[in-house]
Amino acid sequence: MTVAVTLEAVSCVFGSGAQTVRAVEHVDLTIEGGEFFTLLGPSGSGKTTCLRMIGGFTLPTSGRILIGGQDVSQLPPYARPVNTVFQDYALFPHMNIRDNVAYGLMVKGVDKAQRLRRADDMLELVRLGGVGDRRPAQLSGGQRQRVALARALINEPQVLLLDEPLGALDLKLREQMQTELKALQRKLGITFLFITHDQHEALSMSDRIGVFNQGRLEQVGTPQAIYNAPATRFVADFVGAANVFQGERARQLAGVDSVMLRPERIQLGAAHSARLSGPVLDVQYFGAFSRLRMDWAGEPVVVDLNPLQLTVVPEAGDTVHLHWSQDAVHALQGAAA
Amino acid sequence: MTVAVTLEAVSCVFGSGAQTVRAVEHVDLTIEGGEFFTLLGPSGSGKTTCLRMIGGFTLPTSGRILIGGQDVSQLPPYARPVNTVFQDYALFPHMNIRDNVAYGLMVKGVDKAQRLRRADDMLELVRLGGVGDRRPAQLSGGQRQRVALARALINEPQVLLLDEPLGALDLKLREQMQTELKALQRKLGITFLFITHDQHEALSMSDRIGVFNQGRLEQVGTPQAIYNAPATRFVADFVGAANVFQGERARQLAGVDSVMLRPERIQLGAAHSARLSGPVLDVQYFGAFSRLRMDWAGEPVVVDLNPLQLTVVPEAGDTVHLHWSQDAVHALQGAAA
Amino acid sequence: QTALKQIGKGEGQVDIVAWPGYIERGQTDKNFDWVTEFEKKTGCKVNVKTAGTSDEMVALMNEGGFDLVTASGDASMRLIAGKRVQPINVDLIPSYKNIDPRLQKAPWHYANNTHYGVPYQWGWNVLMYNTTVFKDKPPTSWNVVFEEMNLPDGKSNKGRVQAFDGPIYIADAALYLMKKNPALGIKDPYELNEAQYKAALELLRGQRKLVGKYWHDAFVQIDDFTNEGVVASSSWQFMANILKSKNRPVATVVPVEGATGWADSTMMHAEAKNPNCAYMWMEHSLNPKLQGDLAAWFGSVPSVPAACKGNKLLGDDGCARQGYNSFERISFWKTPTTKCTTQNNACVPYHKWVSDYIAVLGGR
Amino acid sequence: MNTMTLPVPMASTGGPLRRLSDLLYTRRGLALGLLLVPPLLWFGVVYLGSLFALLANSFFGLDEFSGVVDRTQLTLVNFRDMLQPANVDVVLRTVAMALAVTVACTAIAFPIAYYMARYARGPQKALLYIAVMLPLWSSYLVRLYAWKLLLAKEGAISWVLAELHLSWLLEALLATPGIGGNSLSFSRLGTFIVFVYMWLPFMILPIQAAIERIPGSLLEASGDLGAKGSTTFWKVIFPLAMPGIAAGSIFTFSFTLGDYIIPQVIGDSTLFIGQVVYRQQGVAGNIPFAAAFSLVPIVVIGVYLWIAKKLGAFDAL
Amino acid sequence: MRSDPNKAGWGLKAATWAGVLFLHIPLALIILYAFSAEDKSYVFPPPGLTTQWFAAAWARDDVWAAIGLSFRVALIATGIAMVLGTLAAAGLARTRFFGRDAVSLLLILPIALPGIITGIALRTAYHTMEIPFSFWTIVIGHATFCVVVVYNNAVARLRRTSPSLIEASMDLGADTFQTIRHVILPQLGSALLAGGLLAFALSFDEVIVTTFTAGQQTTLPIWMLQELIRPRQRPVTNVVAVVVIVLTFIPILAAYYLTRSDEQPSSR
Ligand SMILES: Nc1ncnc2c1ncn2[C@@H]1O[C@H](COP(=O)(O)OP(=O)(O)OP(=O)(O)O)[C@@H](O)[C@H]1O
Ligand SMILES: Nc1ncnc2c1ncn2[C@@H]1O[C@H](COP(=O)(O)OP(=O)(O)OP(=O)(O)O)[C@@H](O)[C@H]1O
Ligand SMILES: [Mg+2]
Ligand SMILES: [Mg+2]
Repeated sequence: MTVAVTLEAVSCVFGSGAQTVRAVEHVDLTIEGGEFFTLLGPSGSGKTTCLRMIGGFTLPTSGRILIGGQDVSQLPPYARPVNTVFQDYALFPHMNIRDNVAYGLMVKGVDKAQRLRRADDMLELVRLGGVGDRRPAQLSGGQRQRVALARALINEPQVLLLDEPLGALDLKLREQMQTELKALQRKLGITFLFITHDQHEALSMSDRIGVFNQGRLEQVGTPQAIYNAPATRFVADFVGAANVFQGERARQLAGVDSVMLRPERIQLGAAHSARLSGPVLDVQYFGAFSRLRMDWAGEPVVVDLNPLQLTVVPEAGDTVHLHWSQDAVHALQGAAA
Repeated sequence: MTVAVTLEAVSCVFGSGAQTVRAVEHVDLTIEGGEFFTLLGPSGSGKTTCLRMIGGFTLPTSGRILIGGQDVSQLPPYARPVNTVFQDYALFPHMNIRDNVAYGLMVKGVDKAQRLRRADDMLELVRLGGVGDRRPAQLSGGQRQRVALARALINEPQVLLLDEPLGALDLKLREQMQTELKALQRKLGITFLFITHDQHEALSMSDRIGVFNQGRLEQVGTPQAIYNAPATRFVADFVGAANVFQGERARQLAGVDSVMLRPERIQLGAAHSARLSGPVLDVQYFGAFSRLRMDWAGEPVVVDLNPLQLTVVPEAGDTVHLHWSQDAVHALQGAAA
Repeated sequence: QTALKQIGKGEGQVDIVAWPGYIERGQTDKNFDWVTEFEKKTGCKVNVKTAGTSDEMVALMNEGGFDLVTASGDASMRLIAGKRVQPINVDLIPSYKNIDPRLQKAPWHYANNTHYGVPYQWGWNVLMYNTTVFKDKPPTSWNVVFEEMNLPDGKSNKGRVQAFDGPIYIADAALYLMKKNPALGIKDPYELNEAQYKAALELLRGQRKLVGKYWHDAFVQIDDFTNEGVVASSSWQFMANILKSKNRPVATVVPVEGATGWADSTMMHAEAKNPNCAYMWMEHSLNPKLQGDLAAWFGSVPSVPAACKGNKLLGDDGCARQGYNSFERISFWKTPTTKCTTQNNACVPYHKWVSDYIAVLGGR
Repeated sequence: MNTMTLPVPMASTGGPLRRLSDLLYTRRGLALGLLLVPPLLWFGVVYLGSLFALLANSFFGLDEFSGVVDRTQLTLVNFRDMLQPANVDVVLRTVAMALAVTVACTAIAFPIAYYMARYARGPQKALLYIAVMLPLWSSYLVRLYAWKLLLAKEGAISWVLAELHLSWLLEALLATPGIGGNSLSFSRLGTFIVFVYMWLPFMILPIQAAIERIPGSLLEASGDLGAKGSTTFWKVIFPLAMPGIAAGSIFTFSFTLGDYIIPQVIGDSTLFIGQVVYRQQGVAGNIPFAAAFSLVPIVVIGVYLWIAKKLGAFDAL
Repeated sequence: MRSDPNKAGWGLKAATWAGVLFLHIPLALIILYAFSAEDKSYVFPPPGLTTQWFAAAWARDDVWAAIGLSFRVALIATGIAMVLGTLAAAGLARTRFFGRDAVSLLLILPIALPGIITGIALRTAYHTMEIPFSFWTIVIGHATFCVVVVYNNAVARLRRTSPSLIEASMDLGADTFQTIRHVILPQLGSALLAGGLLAFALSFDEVIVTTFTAGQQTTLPIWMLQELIRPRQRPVTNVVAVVVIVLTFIPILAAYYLTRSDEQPSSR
């Protein structure tokens, strides 16, 4: 497989003096061709800045950016073989949908008949045939999102950059678009670099995930690796629900300084051979599962109960006995707070 | 228990002629005192309009609204014993946080020292002691949300109306605020009328849920009832993932016209005694579970696989055998498309 | 309407429409103040509204709200015909007898055997020229502004001459034609029949090609002579006086064709609210000190001959310099009407002058 | 808005003010009416009334000798006079000037507005803002006379050009028929320059506001899709700034159409609409003709506003 | 090739600063000639420099009278414009009703139609109604074209103010009037102030409409006009202009900072 994007020790610093913001710090990253790569991280962690440097909208303070092996660090956006789907879609309000999609071809000088035909094809691809004559303001959020996609894809970029493209959508619509987006990526085989702060989205769509925290890449890996074997406490906490224990308790459970245990890996069972027992603090219903919190001598332990396992869900105050297989316990690096 | 809010055949129509929008149609609803009641529904289904009629910002076209037994249908907002947390928080940008919170007392004429003291108490309650002197613009999203809450609660409303109060927050912050909000409601015992389009949020927080669709209430019930025994196909689909089968297949499964089967109630098992068998279409990883789609003679069946049950997740093309207990199959009303 | 029979007590104020600079209260130069003393003496406060053209004065008087106006000849007859002004009882103005006899019953304020105004000042529209350009050959004819020619400095006059930006200037053209083309039979530059009028317009259209910009207000013309290389133009003595005081090389001459001129009268509005103060002002306006000072200030000629002597500001030769002795050579402004004695009542009326002059300026 | 009227609500407790508030709240049509009545009275009665009085006057005649308006009979003579070639010239000349000034103002204002909106930050932005506003606050007349001095034959501009040995340039320009003249201040070019100068700030500010409203992501999207700066400018920025341009052009166009002072001081003495109207009414006292003539700019502006509205100018004013 | 997309090109910078220069050369000249020793005509370069005109201007009552009148007119016209403009903005900002466009067009008309037309129309109306010229005839003219400035500022602010602020206020128990006092006016405050400043400036420097509605009164611009047509101490007009420039510096700056938040780019 070829390498699509390489970041070499890339940093980006905004402002100076007291107002210096180190938005991205010394990031090394390689994205393979054809990969669906997701940058996941909380608000303000530097995801957008990273993406903007690849797109060429922000220049890195130091480091190199390579696309398809070519150093593009100092190229303007229009000279880079990447395209972007913006978070607010950035559709041109004064053009109709077809012209929006055909924009990239127009600036390349493709003749009118041909570019409009290709724009219509592209709209078909994103299942929006027939809206070509409307204006962006006349479309719903999900439709706009797809127009933005079509507009970016018509240029046949080596890499497609997507900055929280689903952030503005309803949950239900969002789930639907996730599926569509993933299917489209498979079909076209283009490298997608996707940004989100929603771990479900990241886990379900990506080939690999890079977790950002405070301008740094904390971990890069497959969804399984990130979820089951988080490198740090931050990753463990951020990607899904987690019981993280440190110090004495961790040593008691696994003989290390810091461990993580996913709530769905814990089962309720008989009192004998239980790894932990204690009273229930509260139970929350989530439909597909119920989340129980047990009191372990002052620290809560979260357990997700699958409806298949239990017909009667315990209530607050009941004593429960927790079981898990030893491989469910994962040791975390360091004792990072 | 007393009745907090009653809607009697309430409708709301906007515009006229060709542009008529029937935002809310003939809604009957009773909300008990002290309840956490959620209105759940897709975008544009009439949730906000319904809430605005209770708050007094929109007058119903027909029907009556009672709060604490008193007909308030024609009262202006300032004369109703309810308060609202707005989706965009609507904090007054020209006042500091303390004055924002004390606003309701100020217009009532409570003297300055007293109202500022009570505002500070209220800020303590939402864990924001110490930010009273700041301006709204200097707070983060989650903090603003809590200020809006404090400001609405200081008036000691009979009912608190919340219009997607968590919509603007990050997923992680949002989960945290859900817990806080629920705890606060328990502590104060005030009736909460909450709007969301996120079924997880609705299921985990509410005492009862009313599901809106196209201006009508499709179903009212506890989270368990809504999730496990949805009345209509719309509710089944909207609240969580669902396999809905109709016609021949439904009759085959349960002898009725339309059935629903939740994906997490299905298990993989041996070929003998399997209820259904078929090849795997694809598998999506979600961390806490994997979602498998099996091909049942042209129609997909979604199965959520708990990591406890399986160590090896099947791959696309593998044949799988589905098992479920008969009580997992739920008959739906009618054959609504 | 009949004239006032006697002057009563002053009303406390008087509203006057006047040419700019006609009524000074020492605000710009302490030496030139003929209002303060009057106000002190009579208790009538003087309010002045200035008007830039005769037409504007007529318009202001038609609208009303004023007591007096210093109307030029082209405005005065219109005011009388429009019944905007009332007869004046000259017996109530003791100084009237001191007025230059040539003016006492001048046709621009005396009609139907009735006085409608009190002469104030008069002046001429001289030819002002640049003495460094003309050197020892001062122009003697208006042809330097009407015909394309080389001036004594060897360069064409094109773009270096100016004409007045007002329809009344058609009369200047007629005056020039009266001499240049006697065959036209022009007797009075303000009374032109269709053919004569056409000839005047034709001349003006030719002049349009020579004139870069027409002069409209006095100080812009002063600038134009200073900065814009304008070397000859019809002008008022006023501008010449100022330019000379700044040591600019200009001089004035009344060409062989004669000149047009203006003679202003103070007239009283038909519905004047302050008639007593108005009469007091008219009497005051004739005192030699005021007349002399004003002549010095404005470059005009007093209507009271006594003012020509012994006025410090004007100097003893002031009156002569400003045209006192050329009264006969001046064709005073009056309003052109269809009724005219010299052309059998077939003259082109003023409103045609207005629109045609606009056309001339527009190059048509 | 929900403007239906409902039975008077059950009174909430409180004083008369509160009851009035209740009434206003439940009857929003009433509240709207109360808000709009004063401005509508002012504009409907004072302003429109005046315009109608003007219109009515255009049908009166004038006694030519005394200059008194004859209100006893109606006539169309003013409209006939308006069609005289000289007057048609004036209209065409003025409209051409207004268009030229508008185009020039747009061309000069755009870079300034663009720079202010997209690049200037902090104190530099404030400085530019003041720089644009300051001329508006200094007397229009004094600035006009300052221009006379700048443009004069022996004025500052020719002085500078002479020092730079570029006088030939100016002479070539002034020799151009139609715009040239004896000196800049005696030429239509001079009038044009001063018009452009005077109205420039009125063009800069709305364009700047319009450009500031363009989301940055649109420009980035354009670049991302392969457009170079100039393409982005013509395909994205310019069309989206159009409402601002249209709004600014309402000022430049209308001010040029009506001004009578600038062409009086600077120019070649050919008249513009404003001057003709001014002279006919203020100088000649021919109010009926002035009224009729002032319908010309009203019609021209009406057409112009109609076009501008299509371009969305009113939202950007 | 390092081309930082966040830096302006030199061509743009040059065009910008050239434009600014164009706007300011005449102002420089005005300042220069406030010190000119020549009092009756302007020559370039000025023959000498003096500060006597500042004293001369100070001593002239007519300057003070004109400034006083202009100030009072501008103050009252701005006041009226602020009331009418705010009412109109409140009525039109968020409503849709038949004739709404006509109303907003009507508000824009006095500034969109040349001033001379407003002036003549008002003068004709005064004349027809036999209203004599007075302080108020000027004020009416000025207020008419000032309304739109206030209206534009107010309506822009109202459109950018979340309507839920008003609802929140009522929800918390404030009636219509309390909401106006505690929420709407504070929100509008700076926009109104900025609009008012602009209206004041417009009125203070208005000459065309005033010419037709002033009768015998002399506002500052009319005084300037008279003074420029028949000057004795020509630089005095420059002195007055310079003083006005200096005095207005602060309000402009204030207006800028007050409305700045409205100008921030907003994403749609
Ligand atoms: N142009 C800029 N100038 C100054 N600071 C900036 C700029 N752009 C971003 N930052 C800062 O850099 C940090 C990283 O911002 P960035 O937008 O990359 O975060 P993000 O991970 O995309 O967050 P979000 O999920 O909220 O979009 C933030 O602290 C932000 O405030
Ligand atoms: N003021 C209004 N005028 C006209 N139509 C309106 C108005 N307010 C709401 N509607 C329409 O009424 C319908 C219901 O809107 P409502 O805001 O109640 O939906 P919602 O369930 O809150 O949706 P969302 O989740 O997007 O907030 C929508 O079709 C909407 O367009
Ligand atoms: Mg981001
Ligand atoms: Mg809603």
